[in-house]
This record gives sequence, structure tokens and C-alpha cells, in this order.
Amino acid sequence: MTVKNRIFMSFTSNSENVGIARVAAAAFAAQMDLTLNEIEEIKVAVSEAVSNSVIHGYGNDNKGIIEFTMMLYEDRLEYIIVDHGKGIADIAQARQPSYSSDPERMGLGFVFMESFMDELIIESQVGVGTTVKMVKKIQTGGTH
Amino acid sequence: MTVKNRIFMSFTSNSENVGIARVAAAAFAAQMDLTLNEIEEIKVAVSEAVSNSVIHGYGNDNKGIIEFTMMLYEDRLEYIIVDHGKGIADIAQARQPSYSSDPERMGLGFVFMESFMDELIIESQVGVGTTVKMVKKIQTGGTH
Amino acid sequence: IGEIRRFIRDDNPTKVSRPVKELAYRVYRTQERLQSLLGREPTIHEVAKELALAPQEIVSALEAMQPPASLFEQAYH
Ligand SMILES: Nc1ncnc2c1ncn2[C@@H]1O[C@H](COP(=O)(O)OP(=O)(O)O)[C@@H](O)[C@H]1O
Ligand SMILES: Nc1ncnc2c1ncn2[C@@H]1O[C@H](COP(=O)(O)OP(=O)(O)O)[C@@H](O)[C@H]1O
Ligand SMILES: [Mg+2]
Ligand SMILES: [Mg+2]
Repeated sequence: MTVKNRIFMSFTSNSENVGIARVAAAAFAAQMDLTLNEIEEIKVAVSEAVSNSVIHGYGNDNKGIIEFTMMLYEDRLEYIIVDHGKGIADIAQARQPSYSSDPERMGLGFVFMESFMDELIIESQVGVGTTVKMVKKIQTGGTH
Repeated sequence: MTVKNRIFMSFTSNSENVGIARVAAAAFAAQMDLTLNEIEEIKVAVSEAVSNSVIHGYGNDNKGIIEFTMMLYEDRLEYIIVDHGKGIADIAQARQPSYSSDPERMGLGFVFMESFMDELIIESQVGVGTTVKMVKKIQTGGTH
Repeated sequence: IGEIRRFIRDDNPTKVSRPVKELAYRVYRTQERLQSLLGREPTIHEVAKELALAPQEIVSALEAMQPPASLFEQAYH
């Protein structure tokens, strides 16, 4: 599958950058013939992943670096969020609905990512960092 | 002056990416208390610079790489657009109103960048590439 | 989208200027009109074409209507 477009971003772990990554993700998605609702869902999934890196990966310290890659293929969009923060010890547990390491939080971030996107792949190593890859499949052969 | 926020982007020289860089530039500017008009002007300046890299730097070949850095300081926003394309032989001539190397074009890109931003710095070397840095000063001490 | 509309009606924490708000409402209205016309959800390109705007501008207008942080975090807390 050939890559049709690719944007790489890198930014510090400020909470302001969650919103900027989110709007960039939507602008990137707008290349495809998606509905507004699908674009909304992509925005939520990307915000959840980036805010996890800010909050959990870097513990709200705004000096961490987050790398965000957006790829467009013929039949899918891919969003990859990488941090070099704390990492996740038990990924299966982290993905569980309402599990959060912080009792104040909802624990629904991964649930949203999973339900709004077609694929969610999480790789993580404690003390090294976390990579979240999300895929949205595109119906081809329609309009455009 | 300390950097308050910094976003780095890198993308291929597709014309679609002009619009995405434009949206990201606006979202980045929205951290500051600017008027809608000022944000509109920043969007135009950034689009002109990025589309120059696509059109002139890489001759509309979508395989070139464009690097786009956005910096926020206490008192200013900086947008830096770098390409590794053709370069500009005579920068003073290129900045002249209505000068274009392409007779079909308006030759107003640099004029817009200069009038919409507070500073415009162009560095270029033939066969090496072009760097355009634009600064927007921010009135501090107000809201926020 | 119902989710989003509820959100707009609620007090918006970010300062949104009137023209942006109006554009966002026009986007929603156009979307609804096209939906009943087509019998399915229109795509962003169809909405953009109807409003004679670039899809990116639709993205910007809709984003301006939302708080920068996670929608759901905001909604639940
Ligand atoms: N990037 C990350 N780095 C470290 N830990 C993470 C990261 N993302 C998620 N986690 C862990 O996974 C848990 C579940 O995440 P999530 O479903 O988004 O819920 P919440 O953010 O509400 O806690 C988090 O509480 C955290 O412990
Ligand atoms: N990134 C670039 N790489 C090479 N040449 C450039 C670049 N940007 C501008 N130029 C040169 O400067 C000229 C003036 O640019 P501009 O004012 O934007 O007008 P226009 O794009 O309409 O030609 C262009 O015609 C081109 O020759
Ligand atoms: Mg979360
Ligand atoms: Mg130009």
C-alpha cells in the first residue's frame, strides 16, 4: 500500500498542544470523504491519546516530547502517538473499561479510542515510553 | 526570552498540506489573545510561504520535504518554513511587489507576508533551499 | 452530532467570536439539510461544497466551538 500523504509533528507535553494536535488530525482527515461525525470521532480519539501522554506519560510535566505521525493510505488513515515517558506496566489492564491508575479519572480514554477507530495498537515499556497507533479505514470507490 | 511553546512539523510538498499547515498555524496562534483578523492574516502569510515551497522550491513535485516550526515566546509568535528545493538567486528581486519568476503568477506572496507579519526574514541558497521566518509581535500585559 | 450540539448550547469555556459561531451553525444546518436530502450523512466535502468553503475551513470553524482539552473529560467532570 503506497503512502499518499504523511505529516510528522513533534511538540512538548503542554496541555495546549492537545488541542493543536486534535485540529491537525481533523485537517488531515478532511482530505478523505468522511462525515463530520467521523471527523469528530477521530478528534476525540487523538485527543485522548495525546492527553494520556501529557497526563500519564509525563505526569503533567510540560518538558516531555510527544511525536505525532499522521499517514494517509489509499484505504486508511493512521495516527501514531509516541511518548518517551513512564510507560504502562500492564497494557491489558490499562485497556479495561473504567480502569485508571488515577482514582479521580474516568478510565475511558482507551475505550473511546477503540470504539471510534477501527484498530488500536498499544506498545509500551516501563521507563521507556508508549506508542499508540490508531487506524481508521476508509470506504474507497465511492465519491471523490 | 524563554520559549513558551514549540511545535515542529514536517511534511511532503503536496498542495493538500498547505491547508493543513494553515489550520495548525491558526490553532497555534489561538493560544494568544489575537483578533480573528490577525489570525486570518497569519493564515494567509503561512499559506503563502508554504505554497512557495511547494510551487517554486519543489516545482510542484510532491516528494520534497517542508519543515515548519512554530514558536511561542512571551511577546511574539514565530513561524519558520524551510525547504530544501531550488533556492532563490536574488532575494531582493523576489521580494519586489509583483515580481514572479512565473509570468502566470501575481508575485504578491512576499508582499502579503511582509504586510501581515511584523518581521520577514528570507535566507536562501540556489540548489540548497530556502528558509522563511516570520514574526508576529504580541501586545503583552493585556488579558490572559 | 447531538453530543456536539448539546455542547454548544452549554456555556462554552473558550471565548468564541460571533462570526465563527455563525459559521459553525451554518455548517450544522447545511449538514442537516443535506442529510434529509441525501438520506445519509453528508461527507465533509459535500458540506464544504455547499457552503463554498474549503474542508479545512469547516474543520477550523467546528474546532473553535470546542474546549481545547478532551471533550469527554470535560463532559464528565
Ligand atoms: N501514554 C501513557 N503513558 C503511561 N501510562 C498511560 C498512558 N496512556 C494510558 N496510560 C495508563 O492507562 C490508564 C488508562 O488510560 P485511559 O483509558 O485513557 O484512562 P484515564 O486517562 O482516564 O486514566 C491510565 O490511567 C494510565 O495508567
Ligand atoms: N521557497 C522558494 N523557493 C524558490 N523560489 C522561491 C521560493 N519562494 C519564492 N520564490 C521566488 O520568489 C518569487 C516571488 O514569490 P511570491 O512573492 O510569493 O510570488 P509568486 O509566488 O506569485 O511568484 C517567486 O516567483 C519565486 O521565483
Ligand atoms: Mg486517558
Ligand atoms: Mg507565492
